[in-house]
Amino acid sequence: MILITHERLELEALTAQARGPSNGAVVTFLGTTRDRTEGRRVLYLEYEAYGPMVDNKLQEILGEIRERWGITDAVVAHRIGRLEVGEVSLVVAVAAPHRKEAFAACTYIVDRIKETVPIWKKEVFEDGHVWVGSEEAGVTTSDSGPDAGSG
Amino acid sequence: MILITHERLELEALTAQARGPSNGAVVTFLGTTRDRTEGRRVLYLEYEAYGPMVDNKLQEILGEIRERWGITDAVVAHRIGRLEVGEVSLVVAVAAPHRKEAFAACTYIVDRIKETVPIWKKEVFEDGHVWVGSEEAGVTTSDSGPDAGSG
Amino acid sequence: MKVRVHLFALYRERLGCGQVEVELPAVASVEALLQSLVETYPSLARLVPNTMVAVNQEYAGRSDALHEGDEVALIPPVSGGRL
Amino acid sequence: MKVRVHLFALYRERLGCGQVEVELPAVASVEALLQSLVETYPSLARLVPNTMVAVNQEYAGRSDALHEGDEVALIPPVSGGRL
Repeated sequence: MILITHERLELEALTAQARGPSNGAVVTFLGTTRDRTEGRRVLYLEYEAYGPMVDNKLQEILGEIRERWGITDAVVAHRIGRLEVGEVSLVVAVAAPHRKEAFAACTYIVDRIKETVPIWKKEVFEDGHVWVGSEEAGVTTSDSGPDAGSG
Repeated sequence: MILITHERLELEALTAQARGPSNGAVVTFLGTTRDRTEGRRVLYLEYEAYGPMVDNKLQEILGEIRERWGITDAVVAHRIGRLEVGEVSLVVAVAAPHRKEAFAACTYIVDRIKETVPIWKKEVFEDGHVWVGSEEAGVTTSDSGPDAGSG
Repeated sequence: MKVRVHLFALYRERLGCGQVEVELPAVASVEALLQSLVETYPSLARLVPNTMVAVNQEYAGRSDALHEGDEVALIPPVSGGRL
Repeated sequence: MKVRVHLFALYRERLGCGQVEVELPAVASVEALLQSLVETYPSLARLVPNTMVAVNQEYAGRSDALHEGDEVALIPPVSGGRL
């Protein structure tokens, strides 16, 4: 299941979507928004997605874990729009009969999301903002030219 | 945090215990009870723990991830007593600044729990029961002597 | 021919707009489109070397040909290095 | 000396009881305790080779010495092989 939403991500409900009676293991990943980046205090965040392509890429990734591990019980949910510090931006939940595959597939999905899914995060500070690629990057991938500041 | 309880394990609440504003990643593991073992339908399950030693061993394991990854934000909760099929027996939640450590430490905790923590599971079938070591084992580690049946 | 170019994140802010239409010669590559964009919007010049380009929602190479009506998107780097 | 032995899971069911007190010579090892238990409860004989033993809540070796008042536990195998 794939979900791109402005609403709050509910871990329990999303994980329930992935669980099934023949699965003994569920591994989840939560990406949460941090309060600081390189010592600067973050006021809030904004996520922007290239919607249709995000869907395509996530479907591809779910196809890959089906192929590699035979896993069909997986949920990927990404929140977009404005998020407060500490809120959850990404939930990945993978269920499998045994834990080894569940851990491997969940790690794989998160890695692939970071590599190929077009979603960007804006960190807003008191004195400006930066665009970074992912909720964990912590590195300013934008330059800091004169027109990049105070949004 | 360590919790051994007869009550239902609440994923959202337990995960919240591990999260913090400086953590960007939370990885959780859920062990759930399956409906079949080697084709036999499971009616329900019972978990039994050697309580004080479980506590000691889990504290040791949390000490190990603190040592290895500097991670202090981790929760381990194990349910004991009677569980219905599909219910959650184990929740491990690990929060870290970045996802790599969170995945590594969560995998490590679950592996170590299976190796060293004295908790046993009884799978009850229509025509008997078996004791197995862990909720994922799926292998009867007890023998099937004449006095091992129908509990 | 005309192609529509979607802009996100930093690019959208730089150009003040989420999409632009670009007029190109009948035979044109992704690279030609980028050059045309940089001429029109010089503030993109420093960013373009690290940009990925998607054509009809698939990542494309710089030498790939474009076609009338293609949906192009400039993809700023998605992920930082420090994970 | 006396030691208290905790029994879990299959062992508890076999003996019909969660703990037993065992009288041992003043100098005795874990191995000696296991032999004494098997004599009293022959149904344990086949299980004991795969049993771990904890003394005062720490895993112990077969040759470790026991002491008056020790809390011993027989630990059936915790985990199956197929993960």
